[in-house]
Amino acid sequence: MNTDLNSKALASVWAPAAQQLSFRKLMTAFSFPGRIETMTPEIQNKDFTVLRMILATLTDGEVTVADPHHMIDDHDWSKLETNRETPEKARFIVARGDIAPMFSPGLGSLECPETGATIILRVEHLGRGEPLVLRGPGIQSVKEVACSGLGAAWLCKRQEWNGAFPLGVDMILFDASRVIALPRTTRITTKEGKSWDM
Amino acid sequence: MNPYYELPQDEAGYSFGFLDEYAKREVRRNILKAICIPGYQTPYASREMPMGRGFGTGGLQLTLSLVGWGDTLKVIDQGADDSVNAVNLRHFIELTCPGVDTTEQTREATLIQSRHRIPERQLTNAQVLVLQVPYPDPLVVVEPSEARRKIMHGEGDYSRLLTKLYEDIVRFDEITISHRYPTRINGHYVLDPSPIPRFDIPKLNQSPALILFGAGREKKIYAVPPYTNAEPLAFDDIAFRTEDFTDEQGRRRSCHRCGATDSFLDEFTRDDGVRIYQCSDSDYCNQGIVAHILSAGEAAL
Amino acid sequence: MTHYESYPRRDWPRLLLALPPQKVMEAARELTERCLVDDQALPQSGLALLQLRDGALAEPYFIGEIPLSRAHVTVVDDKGEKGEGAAQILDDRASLARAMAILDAVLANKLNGSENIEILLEEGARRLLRDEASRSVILKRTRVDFSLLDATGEDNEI
Amino acid sequence: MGYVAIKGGGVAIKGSLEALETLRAAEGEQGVPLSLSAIENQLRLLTSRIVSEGGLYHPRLAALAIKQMQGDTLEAAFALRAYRSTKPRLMSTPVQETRRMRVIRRISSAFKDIPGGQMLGPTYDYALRLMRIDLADESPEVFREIAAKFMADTPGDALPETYPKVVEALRKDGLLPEAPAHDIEPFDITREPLIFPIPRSAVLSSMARAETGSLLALAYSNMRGYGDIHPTIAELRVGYLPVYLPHPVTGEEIEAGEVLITECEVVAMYENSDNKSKPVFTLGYGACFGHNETKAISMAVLDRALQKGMKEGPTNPSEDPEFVVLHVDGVDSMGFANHYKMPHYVTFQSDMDRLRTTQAKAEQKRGNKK
Repeated sequence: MNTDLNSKALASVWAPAAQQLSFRKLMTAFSFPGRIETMTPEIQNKDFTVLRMILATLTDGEVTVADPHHMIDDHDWSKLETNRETPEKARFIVARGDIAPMFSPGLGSLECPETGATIILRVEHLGRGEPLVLRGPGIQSVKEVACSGLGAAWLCKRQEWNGAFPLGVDMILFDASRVIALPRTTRITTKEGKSWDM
Repeated sequence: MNPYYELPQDEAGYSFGFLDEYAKREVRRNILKAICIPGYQTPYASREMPMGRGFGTGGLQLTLSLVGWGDTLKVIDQGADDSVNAVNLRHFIELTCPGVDTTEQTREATLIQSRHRIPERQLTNAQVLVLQVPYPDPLVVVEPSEARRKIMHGEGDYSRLLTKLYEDIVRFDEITISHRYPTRINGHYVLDPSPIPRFDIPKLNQSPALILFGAGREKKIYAVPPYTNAEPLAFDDIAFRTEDFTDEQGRRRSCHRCGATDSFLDEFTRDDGVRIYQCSDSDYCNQGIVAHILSAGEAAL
Repeated sequence: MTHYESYPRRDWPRLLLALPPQKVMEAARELTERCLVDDQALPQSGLALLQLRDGALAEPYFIGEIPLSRAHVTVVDDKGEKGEGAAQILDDRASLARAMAILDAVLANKLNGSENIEILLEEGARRLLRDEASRSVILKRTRVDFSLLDATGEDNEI
Repeated sequence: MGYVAIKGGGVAIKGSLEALETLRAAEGEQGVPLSLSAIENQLRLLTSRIVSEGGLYHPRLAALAIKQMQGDTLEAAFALRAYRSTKPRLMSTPVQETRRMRVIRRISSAFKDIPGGQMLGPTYDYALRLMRIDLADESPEVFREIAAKFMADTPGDALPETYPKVVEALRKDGLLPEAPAHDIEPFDITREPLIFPIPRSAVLSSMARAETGSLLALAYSNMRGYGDIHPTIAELRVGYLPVYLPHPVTGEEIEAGEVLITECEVVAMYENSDNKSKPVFTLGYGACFGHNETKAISMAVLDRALQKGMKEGPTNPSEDPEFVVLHVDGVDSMGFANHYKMPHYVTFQSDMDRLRTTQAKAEQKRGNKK
């Protein structure tokens, strides 16, 4: 493999090769809920943020994005060529984990559960903080992952939204360099075995 | 066309992975949703590929959206790397994805595209298996309307499919489904596992590797995530059974080439009329022979 | 925005497309030697969905795709005059679209060199006229004359 | 050993491709390779089929596909479709109005006196299907004279390029329902998956790139009695549609080029719909790239049949959108028919296992009975 060519092709979050790599990390994260994936450390320039990488990989003019907490700047909006939408209708929602959700995302329908939203949630730190205990597809028995900066309100709401499978929302949690994914099938409890059902 | 028009020769040429980036992004979004809703057939705008619908275009679109530098790809058809269709697909991927390595060894592959078989060697959680699917919906046999099938799937209502299986038993005293055996994923959706033999169905259950299914003509993507339950539909009194490879004396037949007694076997009739059996998975068979030679060598020392 | 008097800007691409593309490319190349050309957007070649309105219920629908190339440039001529131009053509050569965008900029803004392009337009018009004439002949020679049929029905045999 | 039936695929594929190429050039010493321009012009109706079934108006690429695929229409349309997958989508055009079409043929079987008149244009309708043996040995000189001769003596003034649409006149007379132009975003079948029920725009798009013979067969089933459309052609037109796009700088409409299309509206009997409004005729619409009248008429008949099926529920296959749309695409259906040629050793092995088990059980039962 030509390493020069390789590093050049990976130099920008907008480059197809970088998005392919980033997608594979996201796919691994969704396949193994709770597994921490480091997003493209190959990209070292200032262009790189995890959020930009996720959005560049998954969104374009064919989908809609909601940004209730104003985390995407104007320049990125124009580069992404995607469509702004309210959190109620958007296919992707970008939000902060430390602010309680004040909206009801789309959960899909019985016929088309895939239209349930993907929520991309910024947390403070993955691998440090409150331990979450995960069970479900993609997890051999139990998986523990620590996370800080994720309000309990999010986990309560998530439980409510995902109450009637196949309807529900899928989540990507990200910090400064890493992600984990929580598909709607993942059941979350605390270390003490408490669920988030309230 | 304008009489002065000339086809551009220098402005032609294909990009990495053949598909344009928008097409790949759409496939990728649907792969993630398919993983999040195990067994659900996610609709997508399948693109035309330069080989026929039915020749693995669904699997190919998945592979082209997944593959990148650093991947090692294996392409098999009927278990073999050099089946005509596998050769053709591998050639196309090599042509459009420069820098991607290919292999014939299951062990070395990061990405495996297959038609009709799951490799015998257990896959690892660092591998992804892509299966080509001709008919994605197991409910087609009992309900022709897709709109109604989607509701049945959503409600997890498979009573008519079970009735169909039961009628089979009454008529033939045996479930007659030979391959594409309807399988329930994570306790909800029943999927068509593509035309793999029943022999391969147990490999879906709690598989360490992600398994993706692509139906190009029917424009569907679905998945069995790693470590997920996959149960073939069956009844308490009539169990699900895999293909029977025992001979008249009740012994498990073996591969005439490598001697394996735990693999799915192809049946051949020799010129002299004698029926012989051989592993359908060519890499498994070759590895078996290599192991024999090695152990024979050790014994001789 | 000043328009060339004899042919409106909306007809320029049609007139230029009636010419052998080498002529358009050559004219653009000559201009590029004297002018500064800056791409406002990268010249692109791809496809466009063609949207029509159906004749029964007046609903829009897509009949299929067409090849499309487009370019958008700014040109500064050797006298320092500046102008913007663009082209979108039903063709798969982005290079041709770019050449036509340069001609568009020069003509629309009467930059230095626009006279030569006017000559090209004239030539394009002549060629176009020939094509149109052949279609007109088809119509004229195949028109069914019902009034004639009514008056002298028997004479209207082949 | 020699029992590995599937070994050696790569070598065979290479040989097969070379055999194909050899047959393409089998004329030998007298052979002259076909020029793309000859295919595009002399086989213009074949080229027309490919641009419409391929879903891409690119007659030169269509000609290349015809040459490469040795005249197989399904394969050629297929090549054009695959080519599309590699090209980025730059835009969807604003709505183009077909009354701006520069016609070369325009007829109506509903009225003889349509505004602007009827022009037969180029048609085989009244050509006798007798073999013209003189074409077997055509001299190039005479061949090149044909067009010039036709153009030579044309009396009188030029006729207008564009003509009003016949249905618009019928509407003015109150014979057709009003159809106010509504600009709902049409369905894009190349991107959005078809989930039934689908909007009419998806049905029209699917039929516009359908295989001609498949459309004809389904439309014919309706005409023969599995349906009751009984159409009359209000207007059939063939011509060049100018495509207008907004100029990126000024925004004004600019012609980007033109596209040859065939368009047809059929009038069908009125419906005894609700009692409130007055009864009017109903319409079916068909259109496709290129010059292909059989396809446009078939599509118009099916459109009318499907409108009925969507409203009242289908009573015949030609009225069922799912049945029609999913079975008229040439590329889909030929791909699937051909895939049966691929190896199915594993599944067949599995089939044999089931049959043998069932046979054994049946035998056992018979034995028990005895």
